[in-house]
Amino acid sequence: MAEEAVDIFKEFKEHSVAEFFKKNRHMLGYSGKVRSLTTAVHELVTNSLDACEEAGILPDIYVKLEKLGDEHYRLTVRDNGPGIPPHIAPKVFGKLLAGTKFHRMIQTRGQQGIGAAGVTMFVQITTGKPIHLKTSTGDGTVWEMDIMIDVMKNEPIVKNKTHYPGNWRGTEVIAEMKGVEYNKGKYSVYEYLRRTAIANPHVNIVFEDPEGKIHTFERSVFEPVKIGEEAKPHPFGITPDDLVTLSRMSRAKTVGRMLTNSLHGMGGKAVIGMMQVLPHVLKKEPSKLTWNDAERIVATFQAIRYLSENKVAKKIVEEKKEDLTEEERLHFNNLKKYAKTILGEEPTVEKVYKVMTPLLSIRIRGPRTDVLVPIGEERIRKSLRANLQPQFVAVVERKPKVYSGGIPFQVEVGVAVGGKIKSFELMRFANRVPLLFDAGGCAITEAVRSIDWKRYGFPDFFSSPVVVLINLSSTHVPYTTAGKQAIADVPEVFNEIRAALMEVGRKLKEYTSKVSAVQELLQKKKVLEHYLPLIAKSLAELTGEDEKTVENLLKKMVEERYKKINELLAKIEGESA
Amino acid sequence: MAEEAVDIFKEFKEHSVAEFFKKNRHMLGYSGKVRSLTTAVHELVTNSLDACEEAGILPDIYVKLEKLGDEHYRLTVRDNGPGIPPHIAPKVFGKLLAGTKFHRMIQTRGQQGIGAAGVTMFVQITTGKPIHLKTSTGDGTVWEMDIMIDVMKNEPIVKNKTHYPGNWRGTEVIAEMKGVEYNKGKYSVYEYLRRTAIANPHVNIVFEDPEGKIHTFERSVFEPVKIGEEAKPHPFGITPDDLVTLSRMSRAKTVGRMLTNSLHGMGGKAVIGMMQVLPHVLKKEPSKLTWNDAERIVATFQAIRYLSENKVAKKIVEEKKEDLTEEERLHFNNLKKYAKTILGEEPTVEKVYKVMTPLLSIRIRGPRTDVLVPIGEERIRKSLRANLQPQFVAVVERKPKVYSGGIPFQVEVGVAVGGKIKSFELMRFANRVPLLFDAGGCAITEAVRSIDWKRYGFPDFFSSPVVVLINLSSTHVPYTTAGKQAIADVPEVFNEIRAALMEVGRKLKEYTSKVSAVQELLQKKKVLEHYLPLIAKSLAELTGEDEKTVENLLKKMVEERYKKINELLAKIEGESA
Amino acid sequence: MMEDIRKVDEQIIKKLSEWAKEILQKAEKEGELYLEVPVRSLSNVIWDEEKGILRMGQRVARRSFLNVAHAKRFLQTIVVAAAIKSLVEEGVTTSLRDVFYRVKFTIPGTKENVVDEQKESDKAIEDLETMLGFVREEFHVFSKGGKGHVAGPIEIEEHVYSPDGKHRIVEVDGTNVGMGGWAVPPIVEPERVKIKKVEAEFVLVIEKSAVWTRFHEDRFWDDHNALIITAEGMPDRATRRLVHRLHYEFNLPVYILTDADPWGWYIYSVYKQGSINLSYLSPQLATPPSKFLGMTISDYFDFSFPKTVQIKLNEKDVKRLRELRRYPWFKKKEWHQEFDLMEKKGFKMELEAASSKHWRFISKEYVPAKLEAGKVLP
Amino acid sequence: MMEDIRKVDEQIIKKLSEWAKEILQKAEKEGELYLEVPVRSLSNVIWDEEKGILRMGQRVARRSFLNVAHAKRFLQTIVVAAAIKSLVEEGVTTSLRDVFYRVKFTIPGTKENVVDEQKESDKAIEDLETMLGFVREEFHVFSKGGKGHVAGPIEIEEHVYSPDGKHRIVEVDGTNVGMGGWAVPPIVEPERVKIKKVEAEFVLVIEKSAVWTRFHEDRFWDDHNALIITAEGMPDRATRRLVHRLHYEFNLPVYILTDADPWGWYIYSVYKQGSINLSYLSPQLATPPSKFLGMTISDYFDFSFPKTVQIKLNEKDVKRLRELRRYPWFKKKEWHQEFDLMEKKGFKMELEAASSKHWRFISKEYVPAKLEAGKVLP
Repeated sequence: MAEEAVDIFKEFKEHSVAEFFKKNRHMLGYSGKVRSLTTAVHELVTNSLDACEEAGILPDIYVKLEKLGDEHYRLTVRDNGPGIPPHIAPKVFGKLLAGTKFHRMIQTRGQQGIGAAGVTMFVQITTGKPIHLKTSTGDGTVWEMDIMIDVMKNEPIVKNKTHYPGNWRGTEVIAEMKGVEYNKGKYSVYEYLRRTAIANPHVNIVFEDPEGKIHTFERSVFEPVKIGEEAKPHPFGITPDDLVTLSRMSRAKTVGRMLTNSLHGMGGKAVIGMMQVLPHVLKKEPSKLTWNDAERIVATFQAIRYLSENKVAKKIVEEKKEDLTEEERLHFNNLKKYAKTILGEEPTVEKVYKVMTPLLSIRIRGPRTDVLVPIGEERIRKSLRANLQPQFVAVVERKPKVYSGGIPFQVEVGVAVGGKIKSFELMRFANRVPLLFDAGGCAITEAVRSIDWKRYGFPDFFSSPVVVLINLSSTHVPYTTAGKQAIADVPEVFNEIRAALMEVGRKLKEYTSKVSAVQELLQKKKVLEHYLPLIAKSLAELTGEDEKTVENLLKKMVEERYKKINELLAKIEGESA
Repeated sequence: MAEEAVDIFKEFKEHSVAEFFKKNRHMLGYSGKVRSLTTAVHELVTNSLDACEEAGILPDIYVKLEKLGDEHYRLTVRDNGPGIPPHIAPKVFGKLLAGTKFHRMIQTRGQQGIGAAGVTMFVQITTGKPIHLKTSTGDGTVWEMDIMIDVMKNEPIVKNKTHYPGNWRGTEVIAEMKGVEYNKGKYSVYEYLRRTAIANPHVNIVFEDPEGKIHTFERSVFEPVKIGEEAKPHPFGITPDDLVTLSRMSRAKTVGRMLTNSLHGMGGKAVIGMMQVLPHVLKKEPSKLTWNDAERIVATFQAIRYLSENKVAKKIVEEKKEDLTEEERLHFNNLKKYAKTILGEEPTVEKVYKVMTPLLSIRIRGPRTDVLVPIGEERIRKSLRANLQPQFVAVVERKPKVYSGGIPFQVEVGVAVGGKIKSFELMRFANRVPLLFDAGGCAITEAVRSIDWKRYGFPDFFSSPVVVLINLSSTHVPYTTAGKQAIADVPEVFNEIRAALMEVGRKLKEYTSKVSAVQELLQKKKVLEHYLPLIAKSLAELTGEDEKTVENLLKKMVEERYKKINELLAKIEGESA
Repeated sequence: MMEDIRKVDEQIIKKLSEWAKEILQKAEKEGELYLEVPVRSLSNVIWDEEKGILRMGQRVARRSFLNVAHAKRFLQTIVVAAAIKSLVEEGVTTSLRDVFYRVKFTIPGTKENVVDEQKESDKAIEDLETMLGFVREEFHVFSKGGKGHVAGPIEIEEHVYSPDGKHRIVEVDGTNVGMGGWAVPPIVEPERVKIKKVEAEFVLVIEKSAVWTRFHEDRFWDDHNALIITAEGMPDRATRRLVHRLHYEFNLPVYILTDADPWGWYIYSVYKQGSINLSYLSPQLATPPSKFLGMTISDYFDFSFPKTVQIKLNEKDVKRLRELRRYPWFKKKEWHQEFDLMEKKGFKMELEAASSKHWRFISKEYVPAKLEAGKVLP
Repeated sequence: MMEDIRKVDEQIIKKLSEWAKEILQKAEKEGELYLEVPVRSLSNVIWDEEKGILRMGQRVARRSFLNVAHAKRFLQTIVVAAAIKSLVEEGVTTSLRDVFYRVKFTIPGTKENVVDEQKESDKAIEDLETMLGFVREEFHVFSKGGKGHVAGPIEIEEHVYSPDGKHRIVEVDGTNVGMGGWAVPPIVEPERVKIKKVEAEFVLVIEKSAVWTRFHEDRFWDDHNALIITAEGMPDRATRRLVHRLHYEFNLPVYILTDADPWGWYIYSVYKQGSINLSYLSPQLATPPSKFLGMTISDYFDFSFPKTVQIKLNEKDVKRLRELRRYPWFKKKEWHQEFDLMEKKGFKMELEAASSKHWRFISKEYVPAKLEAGKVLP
């Protein structure tokens, strides 16, 4: 009756990640005819921009789409970037999960080493063809080759590799796809490039659409974007697993040294402080660090964070308080939990204070935020003005913040109002990459919706001629899916976006109320002047006095009352300019 | 200025899929404290059920959750399944993308070879510990071992491997996790198991919750579920890429032979028919099949499908019509497109008909649907009755259908009304696995919402005491994400779910209207009897006749009219039982 | 004179008894207890082109007690009939609301009332009117206190009837009435209101009582030898009946003056043709030869009213205007020109708008000018 | 007699002129063009316990032309004042709506009208009433045609005034009126309505005209030597003014009969104490010594009405009942017992409910019994 386990498992096989993503290509954004095309453009343009920025080059990107048949297109993306060394190129385009970025804590647009090879995979499964690559690092030799993926092995197959002398630098990819469709809607390649240009005013993009029409998005900023530096993980965001992983690769002599070397914000002083609490652990060789040790270190970091962020907790430790109020009891219990992990046993009150006291004086610097590369307030302003020609622009660049304890992020918001803008538009960006899809499930959309815009002078915000640009920069953007189109609802991030929106809202409010105050004052006098003759006439009828005499009396009064208004108006107008 | 490409790429590395999923664990369902726990239970229970079914065993599943500390739990899942051979076990739990199911077109709950190893990964990164496995195939030897994953290599690390004689068969996994939380809400382990029991009435589940309380979900069906057979891909759903892949592995002598061997529904006759259109291609050796050949074969399949599904298209080919109506012109143009691909050139009208005519007589059998394993109408009915004790149950099991041309699927709907049910609940299942999360984005939810339930006698359906069970069976369930919690909006599937709901709606309507018709008739006579004396009195007042005489006259009339009612009532009551 | 009323009362009591007997006789014969009620719904309303009135058609509905859908209304009709009988026997005059309370009692042995809403007893009375061929007023039942006011050269004898027998005869001289005029009583059947003498040459019906006051204060009835009548908006049955009697008993031309809006024009059509719900009473209530004196949107241009008097048509106006277009009695060229003009211009205008010119413009200039020029609509 | 009216008219014209001159004089002196208008909002309504009326307090608001927020209302008040002057000079009586159209013209040189809504001109008139110390009726302005009807032993001389000088005096004998009674004109100021003789011993005010018809048909005024008055629901100013005059000029006790519901009781309070919006007119309109005869919820039990006459209180009723509780003039034990009873029992009852017993129960038994027992509420 029951089948033997041996039979069941006789078909047991191992599979490559390429096979996995071939079956699950929607996870990479290849679902829907329009979206698949946009995804491919996105992957290639993103790689170009990242490469240019890393090399300090002002990017010139050329994108061309040719229609070859029904749902059949040829895409060309060319950049003036640093080029790809010919021995690396096959892996970049022919092997999934290979790349420069995945393992580093650095803010780049792509992160997972899937993008470029994903395009190859998509090309291959829809047309059976390779992608064609032409690249040169500017060393006088241009390389061309066709690249495919051996799906079973997740390894590149290179054909027609040639090289010839040439004085060109850059990368060009030609990718032919089927089952895709081009249109000019809000999910289109056009819209993607338009938004990319808005968030990257240092980029020049030329797009030749399938009808042969050329769209140029010119740069309005002439300085290249500085590349984000690689950030070390921050102690407050580290997990035991991270520490154990680190320890296996560390060349430091002791765990203490490893912490100062590998983590951000850990000075020698901090390690000395921690020594008082975890002397044995910190003196160990890294390779001997146990999971339990790692948990004790993490608990120590968390306790330091708790004490530094919480005044009540700090005070009870400083005073070694015994009689606790209800609120203090709550904080004490939290400290006690940390102490329990650090000590590996249920601690007495005395022991809690003993463990915590040395931690009081430990200062760990906040996460490095200079690794983030925001667009920049001035760049956003210029870009919105140049691209949208609005009446008014307000921009807010928030200070970098940290989520999950150690991942830095930063929110920028630009709002453009009126002028040539005719309707509402929300442009979401993550690390300057436009997010076109999945708007509904995105924390950015949620945050914009959650604001009471009436308070900022917009009774019907979502029908107003307003463009809202929001860019989230982070070394690790919390996407909801691998499709990277929506930001997950991380409370720290959500609240920060809201705070940015409220800040920009106040600027909007200030502007709109100034404008309307001026108009109101100008209006008032006019009203009185309009009413005046009729009042004079009626009063004349009632009293029998001469109408002109009465009218002149009234006119004099109005002039008297409003004589200071003109000066006032001039002043306010000056301010609002 | 510009950095050299060589520098940029010096950090170029390759990464394992384990590393990828470690960074993206939310893609596997490990996000949120409650959800992560449910995901782990789901993966292990799913594996147990699949194994039992493949082995033809009536599953007994034991699940235990112990709370070890704050957000710290130990999970035990034990089954009476076929066990896992000891040399396979490490890969099952210690290597992502390894398994028996990924490459097969077979309806099982898990599909991607990630589930079990995913649990190990999660255990490892939250606790640094291995999972503990105990298994025996019933051969008299019990194996125990601890398994971890070497993340960098995506390879298992096995420790403490022991074996001893024992007369037990089955698998037990013990997994310790941190950063998880148990509750009894709608996303909980409890709810997951409850729904699993409802959709799998042949399963016995015992759940010991963290408070030590034991919940037993007893089987109500005593026959094991037959295992779905492996299905070959269907010609109508095949892509050129699939054909090329097939051809590289095929041992057939010709492409024609390969098609009959490897595809479903392709008889020798069909190949002979296709021979008239693609003689050269079908006679080739499979290894020589080009992408272009593959595209021509696919276009031929699509043309066959078009002609078999479309009467107008069929007619114009049969009659070789020249003067076409506007509608016919549309169909002709579609046929022309296929012909163009098949012939590799823009065809004349004559050529279109020449290519299409032999295809008219080709019959390709519909996809095999016996590979699907629905719960079964009677099992759903029994399960709903046993688990929910409702007043009324209606079940609809639809015929299997096909989406994307070749993937079979089947929809079952059960609705239970009243009785012990107190509020509305929608239970979504895919291949009998409960979908707890992402209800909002799921095509099942959308379909239920899209029905006008008022038409079926429920003015306020979503506040009524109704439980709706919907199970989607398929060899390839179209999930929206790797988290496998929501069904994507595939039109064929969506429409089929709607059709099932409308069918079940009609059953509901029939029942509710029968019940109310009976009550109404009983009521009617009573009404007349109530009115009668007052009418008699008033008529007596108006006419001066004797009140009693008038009343008796009226009474006689009412009795006469309603004498047949009682028989009628009895009959209708009999029907509705 | 009281004999007139008694005569009518006796006829009614006799008729009620015969009607009820017939129901019982048919029941014995046919095994069915039913009423045959002329259908009053729109489907049985006929536009009688010749007579120029809306009237009830020939269709009759059978309302059977044994059909549960009809049983309650059957009961209600019979119970109300018995109540009417007592009312007439006692010689009491009362309102529909009082009748409602009289029959709003609990059906013995149940928790159900004979009627719960006044419209149920009202419908039963309407059924009895059509089945028995009497008007409600002859059953001694009225709706509310009278709405109408009259002034001008008319002499009336009101026979004020009392259940206790103290009948009075009140003489009214329409030229010798106060600012409020003669208050038209709720019932103006000939057995109660005798019109002794009318010296007026025509009747001017004015939609709004405030405007009527203008004409009264300005002694329009004296200057133009006319009767001026108002019923403040939609007229009650008594005022319509009075206008009807003035026309048919004294050959007086009737002119109607309303706001220039779809509602005002509808009021005109109610005086003239009758209303849809009361079509069965048109022969008693309608006055088809009535003419429409004003106001029209043409008047706005002819009399050069200022722009400020325009009121924008609202959705309801436009809807009602479309309804008016469909009424057969408005299917006249002159009216459709007015409808077109109003729809095109998109505004309406009230009678009081005349005061934008001067206080007495309406009574001293507008209406005299219209009458003189004969600028009326059919 | 016409001199009476002329005298009032001349006073008004003089007062308007003086008032306007004063505005101009202050403007020259103070550099401010303003009105000082007694505040009519709730915050300046005072319950005068001693006099038993709601009246206006002392607070005065300054309405300045130079303040843009006030400018429009300033303009409106002045323009309406000029219109009133022309009205009185021409001797024309007219309605609020006519005045509205008279001043609804476009302000020269703008696209704005003086007024757009009638309530704007109405408010201007109220401002003028309070500033000048005249009532609107003395300005020759009324709201609608009269609502009131009267019967019983009273003799009245109506002085019907005409702008063209053809004044008439109409004699009314309240015992010799038709079914509709004497129609109370819209203005009952002494210069227009002279009450010559009253033989009645009390006044019975009846909320509903249909019920009033019952009392009239039953000659209640004869049997009980009473005046019976109705104004169909919420009384107009004229009817309230008439009741006020009957009490204060002839010492007649006043009894009020309304539905047993919060709305009916509120109508009682309007007759008795005046309404909040018209508190500044209470000294002319209110009749504080009025007594409430019925109906009450206690009556339901005392007279054993059947359960079917109960009407469930709706939300609005409960809300209004709570408001009544807060009115200072209802802060009497007897009333609060009735409020409590209604709230506890949760139902209300209409006057017509009496017909559930027999057709003439209300006029023949209920009211006589209440009067005899002196069962009235203060």
